[in-house]
Amino acid sequence: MQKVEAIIRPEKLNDVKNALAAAGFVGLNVVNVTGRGVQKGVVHIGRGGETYEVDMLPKVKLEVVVRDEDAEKVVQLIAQAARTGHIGDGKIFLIPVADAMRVRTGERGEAAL
Amino acid sequence: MQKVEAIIRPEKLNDVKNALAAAGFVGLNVVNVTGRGVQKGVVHIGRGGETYEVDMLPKVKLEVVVRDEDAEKVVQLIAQAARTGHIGDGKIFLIPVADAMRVRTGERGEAAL
Amino acid sequence: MQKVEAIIRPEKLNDVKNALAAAGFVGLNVVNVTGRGVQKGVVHIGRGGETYEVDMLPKVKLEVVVRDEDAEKVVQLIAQAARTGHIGDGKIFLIPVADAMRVRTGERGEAAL
Amino acid sequence: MPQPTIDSGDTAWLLVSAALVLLMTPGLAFFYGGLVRSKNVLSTIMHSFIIMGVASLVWVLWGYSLAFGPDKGGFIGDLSWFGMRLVGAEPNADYAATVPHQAYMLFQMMFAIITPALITGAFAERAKFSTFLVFTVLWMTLVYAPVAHWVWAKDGWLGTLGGLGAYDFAGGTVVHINSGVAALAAALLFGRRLGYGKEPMEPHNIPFVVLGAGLLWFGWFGFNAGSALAAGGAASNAFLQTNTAAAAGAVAWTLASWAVIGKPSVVGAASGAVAGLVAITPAAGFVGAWEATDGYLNILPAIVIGAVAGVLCFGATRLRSRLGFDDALDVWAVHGMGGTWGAIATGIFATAAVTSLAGFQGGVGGLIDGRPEQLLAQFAGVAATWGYSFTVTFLVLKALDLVMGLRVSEEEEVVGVDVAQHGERAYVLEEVGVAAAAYAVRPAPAAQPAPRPQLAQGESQAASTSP
Amino acid sequence: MPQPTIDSGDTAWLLVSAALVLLMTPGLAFFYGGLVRSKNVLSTIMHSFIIMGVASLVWVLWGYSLAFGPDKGGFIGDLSWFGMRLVGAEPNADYAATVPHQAYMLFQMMFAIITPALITGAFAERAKFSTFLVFTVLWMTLVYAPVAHWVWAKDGWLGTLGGLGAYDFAGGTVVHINSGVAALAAALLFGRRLGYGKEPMEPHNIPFVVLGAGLLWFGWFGFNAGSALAAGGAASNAFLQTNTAAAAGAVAWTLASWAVIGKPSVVGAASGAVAGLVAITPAAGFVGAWEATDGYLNILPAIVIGAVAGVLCFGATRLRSRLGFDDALDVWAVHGMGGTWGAIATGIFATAAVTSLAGFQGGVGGLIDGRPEQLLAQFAGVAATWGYSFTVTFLVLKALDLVMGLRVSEEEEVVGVDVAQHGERAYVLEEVGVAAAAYAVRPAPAAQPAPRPQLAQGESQAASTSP
Amino acid sequence: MPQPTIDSGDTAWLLVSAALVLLMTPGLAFFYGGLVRSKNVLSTIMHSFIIMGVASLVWVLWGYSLAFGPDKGGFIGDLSWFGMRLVGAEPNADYAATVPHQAYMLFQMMFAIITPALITGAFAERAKFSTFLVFTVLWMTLVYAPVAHWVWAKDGWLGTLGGLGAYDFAGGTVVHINSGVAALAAALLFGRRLGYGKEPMEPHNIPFVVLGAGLLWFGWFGFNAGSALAAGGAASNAFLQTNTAAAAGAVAWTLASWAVIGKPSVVGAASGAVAGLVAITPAAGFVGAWEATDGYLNILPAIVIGAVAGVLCFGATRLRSRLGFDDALDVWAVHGMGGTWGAIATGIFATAAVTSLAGFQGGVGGLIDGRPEQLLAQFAGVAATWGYSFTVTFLVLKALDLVMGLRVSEEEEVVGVDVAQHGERAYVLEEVGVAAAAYAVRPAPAAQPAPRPQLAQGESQAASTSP
Ligand SMILES: Nc1ncnc2c1ncn2[C@@H]1O[C@H](COP(=O)(O)OP(=O)(O)O)[C@@H](O)[C@H]1O
Ligand SMILES: Nc1ncnc2c1ncn2[C@@H]1O[C@H](COP(=O)(O)OP(=O)(O)O)[C@@H](O)[C@H]1O
Ligand SMILES: Nc1ncnc2c1ncn2[C@@H]1O[C@H](COP(=O)(O)OP(=O)(O)O)[C@@H](O)[C@H]1O
Repeated sequence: MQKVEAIIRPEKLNDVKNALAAAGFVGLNVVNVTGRGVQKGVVHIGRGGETYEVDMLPKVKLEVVVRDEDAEKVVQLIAQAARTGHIGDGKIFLIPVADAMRVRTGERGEAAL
Repeated sequence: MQKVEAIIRPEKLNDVKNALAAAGFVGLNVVNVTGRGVQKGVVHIGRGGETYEVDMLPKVKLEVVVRDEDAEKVVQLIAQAARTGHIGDGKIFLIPVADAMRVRTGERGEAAL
Repeated sequence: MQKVEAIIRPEKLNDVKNALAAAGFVGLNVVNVTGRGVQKGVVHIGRGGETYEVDMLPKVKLEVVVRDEDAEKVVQLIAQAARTGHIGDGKIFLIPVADAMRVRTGERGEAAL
Repeated sequence: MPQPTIDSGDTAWLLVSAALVLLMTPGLAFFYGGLVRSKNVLSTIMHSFIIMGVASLVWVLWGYSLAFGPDKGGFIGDLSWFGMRLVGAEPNADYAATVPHQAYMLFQMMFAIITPALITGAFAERAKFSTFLVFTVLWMTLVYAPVAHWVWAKDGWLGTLGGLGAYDFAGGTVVHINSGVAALAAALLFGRRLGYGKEPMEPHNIPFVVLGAGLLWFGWFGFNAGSALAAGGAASNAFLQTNTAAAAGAVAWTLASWAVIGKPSVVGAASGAVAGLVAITPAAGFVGAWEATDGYLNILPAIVIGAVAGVLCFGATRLRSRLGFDDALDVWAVHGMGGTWGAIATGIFATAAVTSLAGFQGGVGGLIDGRPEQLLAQFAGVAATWGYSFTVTFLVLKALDLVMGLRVSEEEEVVGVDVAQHGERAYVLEEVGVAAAAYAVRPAPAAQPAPRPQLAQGESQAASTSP
Repeated sequence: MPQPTIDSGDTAWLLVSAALVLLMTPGLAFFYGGLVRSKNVLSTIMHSFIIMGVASLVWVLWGYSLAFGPDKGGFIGDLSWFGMRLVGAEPNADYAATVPHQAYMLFQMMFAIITPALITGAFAERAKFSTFLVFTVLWMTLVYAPVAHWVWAKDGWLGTLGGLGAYDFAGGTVVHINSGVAALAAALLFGRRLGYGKEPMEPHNIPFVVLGAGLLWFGWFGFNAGSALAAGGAASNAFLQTNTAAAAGAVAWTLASWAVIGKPSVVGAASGAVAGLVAITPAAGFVGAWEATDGYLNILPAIVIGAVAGVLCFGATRLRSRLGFDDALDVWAVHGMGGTWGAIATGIFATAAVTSLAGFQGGVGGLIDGRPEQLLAQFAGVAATWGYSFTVTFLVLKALDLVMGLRVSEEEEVVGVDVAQHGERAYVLEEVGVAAAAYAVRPAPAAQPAPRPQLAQGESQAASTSP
Repeated sequence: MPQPTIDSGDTAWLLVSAALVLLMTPGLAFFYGGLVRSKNVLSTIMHSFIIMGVASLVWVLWGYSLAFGPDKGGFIGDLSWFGMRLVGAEPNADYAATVPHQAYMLFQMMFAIITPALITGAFAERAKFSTFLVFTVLWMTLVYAPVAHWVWAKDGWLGTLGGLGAYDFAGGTVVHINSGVAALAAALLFGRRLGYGKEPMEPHNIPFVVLGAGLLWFGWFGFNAGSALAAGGAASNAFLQTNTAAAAGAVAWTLASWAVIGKPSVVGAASGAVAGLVAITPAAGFVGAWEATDGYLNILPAIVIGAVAGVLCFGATRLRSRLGFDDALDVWAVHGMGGTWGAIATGIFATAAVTSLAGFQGGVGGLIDGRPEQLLAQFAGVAATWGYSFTVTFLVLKALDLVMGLRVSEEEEVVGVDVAQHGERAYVLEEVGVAAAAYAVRPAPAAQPAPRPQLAQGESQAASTSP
């Protein structure tokens, strides 16, 4: 099994979720992260004129654990739905998973996904 | 070493934490995630009657890095404490960890856990 | 490739970020976590005198995916910048990464970092 | 008309009422601010807050003079009171014989502030700040001042001081229909928010909505009971009608949402209170006695006006949602429709007994007093305001669209208007999520005083800073 | 008794006071709302807000008539003032000779609103909304109206207008003991919240608690000084006693928490102010001069009443925590016990000089004036209210438990009452956590104006929407 | 001087004004609380809130007597009014002939509360709570009481009741310069916050800032128009000047921030309103007519005073940022500099016509009335207050630093003052982040009532608790 970790733009989350669901990949987790990359941040301004320059931007990290043979398909689905072509589109990482369990039933391995 | 990643119901977090501590596993991390699975979400209602249907629900992700030989024990402890038998109980994943370091002392490997 | 996961004190985040950037490691993600370890928590006090004892403390988890040959260097950079020598300094874990993709361009592997 | 001398009680009451109405605008800022998404809350609050500045200045410079100054053909005042000329400490017996003219002008100012602020709900979450400022100045001058003149000024063509005799005690026409219909025009011209109907646009802070509704309810006593311009029976009666209609509106919308969508809505209760307050505004000084002054149903008109408003505005909100135009905070549904219902209800329920108490026109009632013709005057007021406000607002906004542009860029809308237009974000709250579930609670310790709790035993969270 | 003519200053003061007391209920909504967990804040706020609707309607229909209408045996009024019949613009000299009868009725209405709202703190975070609504209507009718009648109505058996002569200037018995004891009954019948004593039930928004306390303190000037029913010396004195007791209560609870639990608590300061205000409520118009009117200790009674209340209610909160019944927001400890102390303190500290200023009974003092018998009247008031309120509240809730059920389901309680009962959630705040630590700050730039900051250099966050 | 008899309208107005000014302190708590980081919000709010307790007690015990009691050499009062001795229901004709002496004392009390609360902005986020409490008591006694005496007391050496004749209608010198200069001394002695200039210290809750500004604006009507001490022409005029300057200040700071830093700031609008209010405070009862009472420019002085204050205080804030001393919430820049400008502007724009309306000194104007010598009196007031307040505040704090220490430990500062000093944290909000993006929205359903929405279909989120 592989864990597909995708760091994407928050505003693309809905598109990606829908694309995955349409292809049968329902189970997933999302978590808010703050990321730094090539992309530059937003500037906030204080009362006395101080500027607060964010060098990190809000991103969303999606985690989907899939069978090895589905990994590439999921990567492609996410990349297509998340791409804008501009800096800041994010990254996808593949991380090996040794085992899984469905808590409700105790099923193990790919049956747990 | 293995990282045990358990996605569980937020209201079960305390039970799981206590079960782990009782068995000697004190160190762990928790992060809020939002998950999608078989389970259906909550409906909120807008002023004009729009409904906001959450298709994702709040979950908690627990991360414990343990020695290989403890991994199965930790999985079982978590599963027992987190199980309700209803849809939405969550998943546990095992992810290989190559090395570890305790920042305070610089210790490496299993000594760092 | 390796994912360096470092759990550190929130107040050390800026130092770590700067140290990494100075050494050329710009890309990274940060997420808020709550951790339990040896360190003891803060006590809050209720109106009727109840005490709320936090047994977990806010930490920050930094994730940087790097080439295998850079992993050790990044671990050392983080450890140096994050260390205070007191309990609660945190842990660093190394997790193997099978592949990566830059969403914007579709580049794969180390080219995507 | 009584000899104009200042009464300290009446002056105290009118100044307090002016302060109360001023507070309604920050109240509105929170009512509206809570309803938008968190990335646009500052911009929404700023709309109301900066109007307290802009509208105050417009009013003391030319607004009051245009609205209440010497009449030009029943349509508008002239500029002879520009910059507070001739607006001094002596009473102006045309308007309020027992308080300084300035006090009357101040009380009116607060209405001129909140009316454009109400409109801003229509274009929340997408308006360009510069265009909004220009719009506010133009709208006050071209729409608010004339309509206020028609209804309330001496010799205005529509009102009771020498006009058609349409009843508007405290601004059902001038404030609520006027702003509600302007909001309709604005919603059409601004167009829908990006993602409208697809993405959730859930209120981001409902406690703020209730805070705003609470401040509005409180301030509305100044709005309506202050409009009696004296502290006596008429003010007490207006106060009673106001509170009762607010109560009925809150309960009615809550029950309606319960019946229709299955749950009693908190936002609905707050909205219903506002709807009831809107509807009673034109009526507060004219209604009160259903049959006779000793009747068991004396309080029924206020209950009916409020309850119908609650249900009607709830329905109008749903209608707006189905029609699909994006009046973001339902200004039309609540103020436009609620105000219209109130104007008509005033024609139905006004009674001579109460009307004469208010000192207006020496006691003429409405339909239930056997004077259906009062309804005609009310319809005239409604129609004139709908027509004029919609047309002029539409033209002003159309022109501004061409000259300056109405909306922020799509990019700015996605990022949020707060950061994009104001360079600020509303909240910087530390992450406290899971921590709440990470506690162990202990009951209060028994007899002996607890040891002074320390940050931690043995070791502290922040050790890093004290080496 | 003076000839009943309307005084504009007194009327202005009473109408303002009524508005101030109305504002206390949203204030209470925030005081209570901040103390609960975030998943139940809307439900808690809604309890107070919808009572503004429900209690207003009950009051204008039958509540005021039952409480203040023509007496039936000293116990309750009849229904001859139903629906505001005979409640008009003329003063009712029995109650307030210089203001319209409606103004007096409105002022009383606001007390009838906040009293049931106070009780809701007992069953916060677990009450079924429908049952709560029915309870409110029944409680106002069966408990509030009679007790108000006993104490304040002409010929009520307990009060100073032809009764035993128990002093309750502004509602220590009628409002605070009454609601505090009802809360005790409710806490016992509702039972503990799920997880009580095991999970943390930490206040979710302490700034809201302080906002509520601030609005309560502000509104309480209307509550107590308004109860003088005229703008003069009695009102000024009541205002002074009120502010002083609030101050002493806030300081005392803060110091007590510092001494006992090691830190000066902010929630404690807010709670202490409320405790002081509760305790001074029955006394505000009767106390003031310790020895002689020129004494250096004139202000001491108010300080003592407030400070003792702060310490006593802090102790009662701890006692409640140890007894283990779940009066969730400590209504009994603060209002029940604070009100009881206030009633007794009134019997101790009342002086003839101040009492006659208030126009009550022509000047009879308490213990320090050599009249220990006044304490007996006070005890009678306390005992009657404790007994009646506890018994009837208990029976009403017991019946409702059988008929409708008091609590939400366990499942709903876990999810939170906001989503479960109202289909809404309080906050939708964007994640902003780590971002705060991710900033680089720069001091204000020097001479030349900064370039207009852009969203980003070269590239923007939201590029995806503008292809 | 008129025969001292109580006027109910004036009394109503003064009591309401006192209540309004009291509300300014919770308003300030939110204005300040929103500007700090979330880990210090409770401590910041607590500073203001507990001062409502502490300062009230100081005032009724010895503060009022020192400030307004029988004069000692023009510098301070004696203790003959200690504990409210001789402060009763009769008017004190020296100060206010138509209201009870207690009402005047209460109104003054509210000024004595907010002044030390203003100072707390200087040492926000790092002050030790115990030291702050002692400082407040000492500062009120050693600084506030004397300065108030100089300016406002009968025979004070600086004011208009037998002194130099410096004009300070409502506290520009006594409240604003006094607190602003004390804040400067405090900022220097407390030193910078840890991380100042390196870490971001962004406001954590800007809606709270605007809420605070709204309450301040509202309350300021009591502050300034209440200072007329009667409900008539002078109060109405002061109300008008106050509102106009607030408006001009809000607009001016907003435009200045737009011009200089590229975006119209919301915090700027709120700060600008406060700056305008500060500056008009000494002038509100003296300015109004530029040339003649029927002039088109009657309102210009208030606009100029407010607008200059907005720009000036914005500049002073930037100057403070560049000078690098850490007056955390810019008390010096806004209150010190705004108050100084207001004092001078009063000397410029005062006119005999308005001044005599206020009943002060029978009508003497300032520079534009051809009396440049009034400017000298104003400069004397400014210089005396700057010098005295800075010196004594500095000495008091220096002494406290030696005896108790001014600041929390570094460790406590990193953790946050809320947890460290009060054992409480402000917010426990559940994680709701991503959820907002995880929704599917549906328009309102059509004709048939929707089925009662359930928590979930088939299965529920919280099944675990109901096995
Ligand atoms: N080496 C890395 N390890 C982990 N996350 C990274 C890394 N590099 C970038 N990221 C994440 O990807 C996001 C987008 O990266 P960025 O370089 O701005 O855009 P692009 O992918 O278009 O080159 C960053 O905000 C960060 O969250
Ligand atoms: N393939 C997956 N990858 C990652 N997380 C998953 C996956 N499938 C489910 N989850 C997580 O597990 C949670 C529970 O899953 P669900 O299917 O609802 O229940 P059950 O485990 O009882 O079948 C989801 O909310 C989600 O957070
Ligand atoms: N076995 C573990 N797995 C995952 N995270 C851990 C583990 N042990 C500790 N941590 C994380 O590291 C943090 C610091 O650990 P702690 O034991 O307090 O300090 P130290 O590293 O100085 O021994 C914890 O708060 C927790 O977030």
